[in-house]
Amino acid sequence: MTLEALGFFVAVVIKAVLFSVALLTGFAYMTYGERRIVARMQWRVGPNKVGPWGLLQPAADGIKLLFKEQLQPKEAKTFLFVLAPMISLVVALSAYAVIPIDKDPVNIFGFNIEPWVANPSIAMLYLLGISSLGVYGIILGGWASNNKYALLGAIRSSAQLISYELALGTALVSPLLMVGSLSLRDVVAQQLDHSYLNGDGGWLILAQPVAFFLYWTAAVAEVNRAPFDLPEAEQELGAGYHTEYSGMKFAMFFMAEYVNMFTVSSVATTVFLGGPGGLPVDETQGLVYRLLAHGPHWFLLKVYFFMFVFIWLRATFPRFRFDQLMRIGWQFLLPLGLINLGVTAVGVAMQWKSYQFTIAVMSMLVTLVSLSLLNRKPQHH
Amino acid sequence: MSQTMITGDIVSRFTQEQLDQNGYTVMNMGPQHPSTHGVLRLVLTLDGERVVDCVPDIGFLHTGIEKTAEVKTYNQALTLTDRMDYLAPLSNNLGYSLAVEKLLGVNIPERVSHIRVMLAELQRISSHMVWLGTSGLDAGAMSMFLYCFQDRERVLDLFENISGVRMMTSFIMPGGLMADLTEGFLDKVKEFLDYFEPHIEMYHGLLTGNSIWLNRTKKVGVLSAEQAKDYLCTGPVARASGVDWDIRRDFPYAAYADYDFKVPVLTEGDSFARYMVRMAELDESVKIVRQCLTKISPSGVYRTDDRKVVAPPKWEIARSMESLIHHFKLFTEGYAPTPGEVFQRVESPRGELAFHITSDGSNRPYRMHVRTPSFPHVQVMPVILQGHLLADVVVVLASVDFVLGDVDR
Amino acid sequence: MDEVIKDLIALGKGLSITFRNMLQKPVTITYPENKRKFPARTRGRHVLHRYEDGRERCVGCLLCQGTCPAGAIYIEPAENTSDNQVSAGERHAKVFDVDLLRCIYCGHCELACPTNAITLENNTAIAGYTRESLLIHKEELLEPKGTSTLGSTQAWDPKPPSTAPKEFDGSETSSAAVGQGNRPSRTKGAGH
Amino acid sequence: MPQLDLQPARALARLLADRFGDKFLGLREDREEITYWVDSSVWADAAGFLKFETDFSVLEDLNAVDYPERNPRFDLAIICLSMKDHSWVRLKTMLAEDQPADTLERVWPGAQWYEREMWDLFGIPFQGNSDLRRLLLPADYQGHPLRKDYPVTGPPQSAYR
Repeated sequence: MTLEALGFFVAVVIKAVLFSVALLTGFAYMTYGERRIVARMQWRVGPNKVGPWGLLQPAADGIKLLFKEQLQPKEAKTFLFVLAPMISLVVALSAYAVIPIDKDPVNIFGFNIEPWVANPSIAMLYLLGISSLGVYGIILGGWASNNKYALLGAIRSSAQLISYELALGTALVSPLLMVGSLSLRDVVAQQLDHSYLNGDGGWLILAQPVAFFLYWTAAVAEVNRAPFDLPEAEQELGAGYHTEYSGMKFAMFFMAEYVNMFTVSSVATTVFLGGPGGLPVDETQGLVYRLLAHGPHWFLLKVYFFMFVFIWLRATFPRFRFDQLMRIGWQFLLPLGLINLGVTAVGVAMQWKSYQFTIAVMSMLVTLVSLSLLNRKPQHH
Repeated sequence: MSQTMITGDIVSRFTQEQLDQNGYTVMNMGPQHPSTHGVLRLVLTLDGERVVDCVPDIGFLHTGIEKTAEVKTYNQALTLTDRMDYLAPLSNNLGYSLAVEKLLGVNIPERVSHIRVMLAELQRISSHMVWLGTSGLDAGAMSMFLYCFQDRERVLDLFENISGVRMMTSFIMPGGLMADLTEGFLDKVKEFLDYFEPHIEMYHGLLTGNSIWLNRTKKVGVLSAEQAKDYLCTGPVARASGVDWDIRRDFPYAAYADYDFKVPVLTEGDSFARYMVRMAELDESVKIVRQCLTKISPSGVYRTDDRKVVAPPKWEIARSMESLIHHFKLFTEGYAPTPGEVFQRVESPRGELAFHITSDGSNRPYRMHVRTPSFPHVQVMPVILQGHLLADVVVVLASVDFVLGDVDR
Repeated sequence: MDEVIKDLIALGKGLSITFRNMLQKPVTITYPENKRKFPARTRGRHVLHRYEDGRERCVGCLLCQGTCPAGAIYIEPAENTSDNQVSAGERHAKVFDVDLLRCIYCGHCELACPTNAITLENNTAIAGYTRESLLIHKEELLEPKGTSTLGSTQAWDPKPPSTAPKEFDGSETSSAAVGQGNRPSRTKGAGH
Repeated sequence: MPQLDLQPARALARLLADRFGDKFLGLREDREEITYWVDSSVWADAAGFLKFETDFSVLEDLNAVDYPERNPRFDLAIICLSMKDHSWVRLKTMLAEDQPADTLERVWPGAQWYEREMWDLFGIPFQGNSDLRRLLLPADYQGHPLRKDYPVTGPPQSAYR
C-alpha cells in the first residue's frame, strides 16, 4: 500500500468517526431541542433542570439509558432481538457518508481535506439503497420481540417504507435529471456555480417545487415521523416495533430515527436548497466572503430548519390511518411524481432554462387543479 | 359465547379452530393501554388490522360505591359520588343532591339552583376539555392535549377557589351548597369565559378543518339512532346519532328551565358528529354560564334554611340552643327521609346520569343505584367497532368518551 | 386536487396556530422554585387550633369523627381537670389521630366542628415513606403553643351578624352541650 | 311545581290491566313518580308491551333492591322513558331468591349488561340472557355483594378485608 493510499484511508476513517460522533451528539441535542421546542409550542417550559437551561439533559438521559436494566421478553429471539437495533443504527449512520457538507476541499495545514467521507459517482443510489436497508432493523426488532403490538408496528413500517421509497425516488429523479449526475458533489456544484436566472443553476427548489414537496412528504413518512408515525403510534400500539426494547437497545432505535431525520434533511438541503451554499457573493474576495458564500454552517442552518419543521409537524398534526397513508403514497404522491418526472424529462430533452422548468411545473399543477375542478366527483371512503 | 374458560377469562367469541382457520389474531387491548382511558380491557379479534370482534371487559375500577353508600349517611355518601365520574364530580354531586332533595321534599332557593347550573356547566366545559384533549392525542395531535388541559386547569382553578379542591369538590350538597361563593368569584368566571371563548376557535382551527382529522373521524364508528336507543346511549353520543334528547331541556332540573340554550343534534352518528356535537355543546355551555352571571348575585343565600337538612351557620350555634342541637343531630345522625324511592336524572357531560335511591326511613340510603352514562357506552363498543381498523379503535373510544370510574362505579 | 389545496390551507392554519403558541409565554410554573398561591379555602392537611390563652379549641365532641365519610379521624376524649384545663370545655381530646391515607379531604370535619377547632389548611405537600408517618397525631396537628389562628374558618363561614360573638367561648349557649360543664353563663336567656 | 296529572298514568294502568289481567298488580304514585307493579311471570311481556305498544319505548335503567326479610326477596325495576311526551314510568316486579327473571335483551339489546350487572351483584338469574357472566367482579368471585346479607367489608375469609 502506498503512503498516499494509507493517508487517504486514515483520513476517511477519522472523518467517518468524526461524522458519527457529530451525528450522535447532534442526535442528543436534537432530542433536547425537540423537547424544548415542542414544550414551547404547548405552553410549557421543557427540560430545564439538568445543567444551565437543561443543557445537560441529553447527557443525563444517555447515562440513564446506558445503565438501565436491559429487559427482554422470555419468548423473544435473542440474536435478532439484539441485532435489530444495531442494524438500524449502523444503516442510519452509514447513509451519511456521501453527503458533502461543503462545496470544495478545504486546505488546512497543507492537507487537502475533503468535506465528505466519500464521493462516489453513484452517491444518490447509495443513499436510496442504504436507507431502504433500515427497514430490516425495524422488521426484525418487531418480529423478534414476540409481541403482537411490536409485530403490527413492524408490518406497518415495512409496508410504509416500501411504498414511500417509490415516491421518494421519483421525487429525487427529477432534479437529478436536471443536474445530469448522481454525484451529490455535482448536484451542489451545479446549484452554486450557475445562476437560476441565467438558466442552468440555482437552488433546485426553485425549478422543482413540486418535486421538493413530494420529497419532503415522502421523507417524513420514510423516517416515521408525525403525521406518518404509524409504526410507533403509541396511542394504538404502545410504542410499535420498539415496545419491548429498553435501555441502550431502545436508545439505538431512537438514535437511528433521529439520524435518519438528519439524513433526509441533509438530502433535502443538498438536492433542493443548494447544500452548503449561502449568499450569492464572490467567494474569491477573502475568507469572510467565502464564509458568506458557502460553508458547513450554511448547511447546518438549513438542516436545522428542516429539523424544526419535523418538530413543528409533530406538534401540530394528528396521525394518518394506515389505509389513508397508503392511499396518499400510491394514489397521490407517486402519480404526481411521475407526471413531474415526465415534464422534467421533456424539459431536459428540450434544454429548458431553470425558470422554464418552474413555469412548466407550476402550469402542470394548475392544469391538474383545473382538471380536477372540472371533473369533481363525490369523495368516497 | 363459545369459549368461556373456567377462570372466566375471555379469550374471544371464536374458538381456537376458527381463529386458526381464518388467520385471526386475538389481541388484548388494556387494561394497561394508553388509549383505553383508564382500565378498560378490550379483547380484540383481528383480521390483520381489521377488528372482527371486540369483547369489552370491565370492572377493574369497581369500587363498590353502591354498596358503600348503604352504610354511609346521606351526607357522607355524597363524597362517594365525586369518585364515580372523576372528570365531572360536580355533575354527580348535583344529581345526587337533587335525588336526596326529592326524597326529602326540600325546596331549594333559586339562587342556589342558578349557581348549581353555573357549576354544572363549568364542569361540562372542563370535562369536554379532557375529552377533546385526549381524543386529539389519541389521533396523534399531541399539542391539543396540553392546550385543552390548560383550559381545564383554569376551570379547576375556579373550583378550587370556591371549594378548596380541584377535582373531588363535594361542593354541591343535599340542601344547597357547601359554602357561599367567594368574593369576586363571578368576575373570575367572566374572566375565564373571555379567555376560553377564543380558544374554541383555536381548537376548530387545529382539528375541524384538518383533513387528517376529518379522514380519521368521518364515517368511523357509526352508530345509528335505533342502535343508540336500543343500547341506552344518551348524551352527546346519542345526539350525534340523531336522538334529539337532552335532560336539561326535556326534564329541566335545577334552574335550567330559565335558560336559553340550543341542543346540538347531528344525524351522522360517526366520530366526527360526536366531535362536532361536543364542540357545539362547549359554545352552549359558555352561553349558559354567561346567562348565569346575570342571574346570580355575588353573595346571598346558598342553601335551604331547613335545619333538618343543612346545619345552621357556625355563628348561630354559639347563640341558639336549638341550632346547636340541629348541628349535632345532623353531623351525628344526618337526616332520615320517609320510605320510598326516587329516580333523579341529570345531564352529565357524558350523558344521562341518574340516581335511583331507595329509602327505608333510616338515615342511610337503603339502596343507591346509579345509572351512569358511560356504562351503556362501553357496552355498545362491539357494535360500533365492527369492521374498523385498529387505529380507528382508539379514535372511537376517545369519541365516545367514557370514564371507567363511571362505568365500574 | 382542489381538495388537496383546501387541505393544505387547513394544515397551514394548524401550523400557524402552533407557531403562534410557541411565541407565547409558557403557562407552567417551575416548581419548586416558584409556588402557586393557594386560595383561602384550600383543603389540605388538617390543623387543630387554639384559643388565644393557649387552651385547645377541640372539646372532644367526636362530631368530626362521626361525620367523616372515610373514617380517617380517631379521637379519645378525656375529662379536663381543674389543674389540667387542656381545652375550653369540660372535655378535651386525649388522642386525636388523622389517617392522612384514608382522608379524602372533603372538609366535612371542619363543617362539623362546633368550635372551629379543626380546619383544613393549605399544606398540600403531604408525603411519607411509611404508613405510620402518615398517621398523624395530636402533637403534629395542633398549632404550636403561643399561636392562635382561625385558619380557613373565615373563608368558609358566612359573616355573622355584627352582634354575634367573635369566637366560640361558650358564654352564650348551653355549656353542657359542648362540654363546658357547669360554668356559669354570663348572659341570661341562652338559646333564642 | 305543578301537581302531577295522574290521568295518563291511570289510562296506562287500565291498558296494562286489560292486557295482563290479575298479573298486573297495580299502580303506585310516590313523590310524583309512577310505578306499575306486575307479576314476575309477565315481566318481559310487560316490558315489551311498554316498548312496542306505548310511547315508553326507551329503557333508561334497570335496578334491583334486596329485602332479605321479605319473601319474595328482590324488587326488580326498570325505568321506561317516553321521548314523545317527556314522561317516564317505573315498572316493578318482585322476585324470590333464585327465581329467574325473563331477560329483556330481546326487547332492548342494551339491557344485557344491566342484567349481567344484577346477576353479578345480586345473584338474580336472567332467563334467556345470551351471556350471563359476571360483569364487574372477577369470574371466580364468591357471593353477590349487593345483597344485604353480604358484609360491607367483604366476607370474613376475604383477602380484601
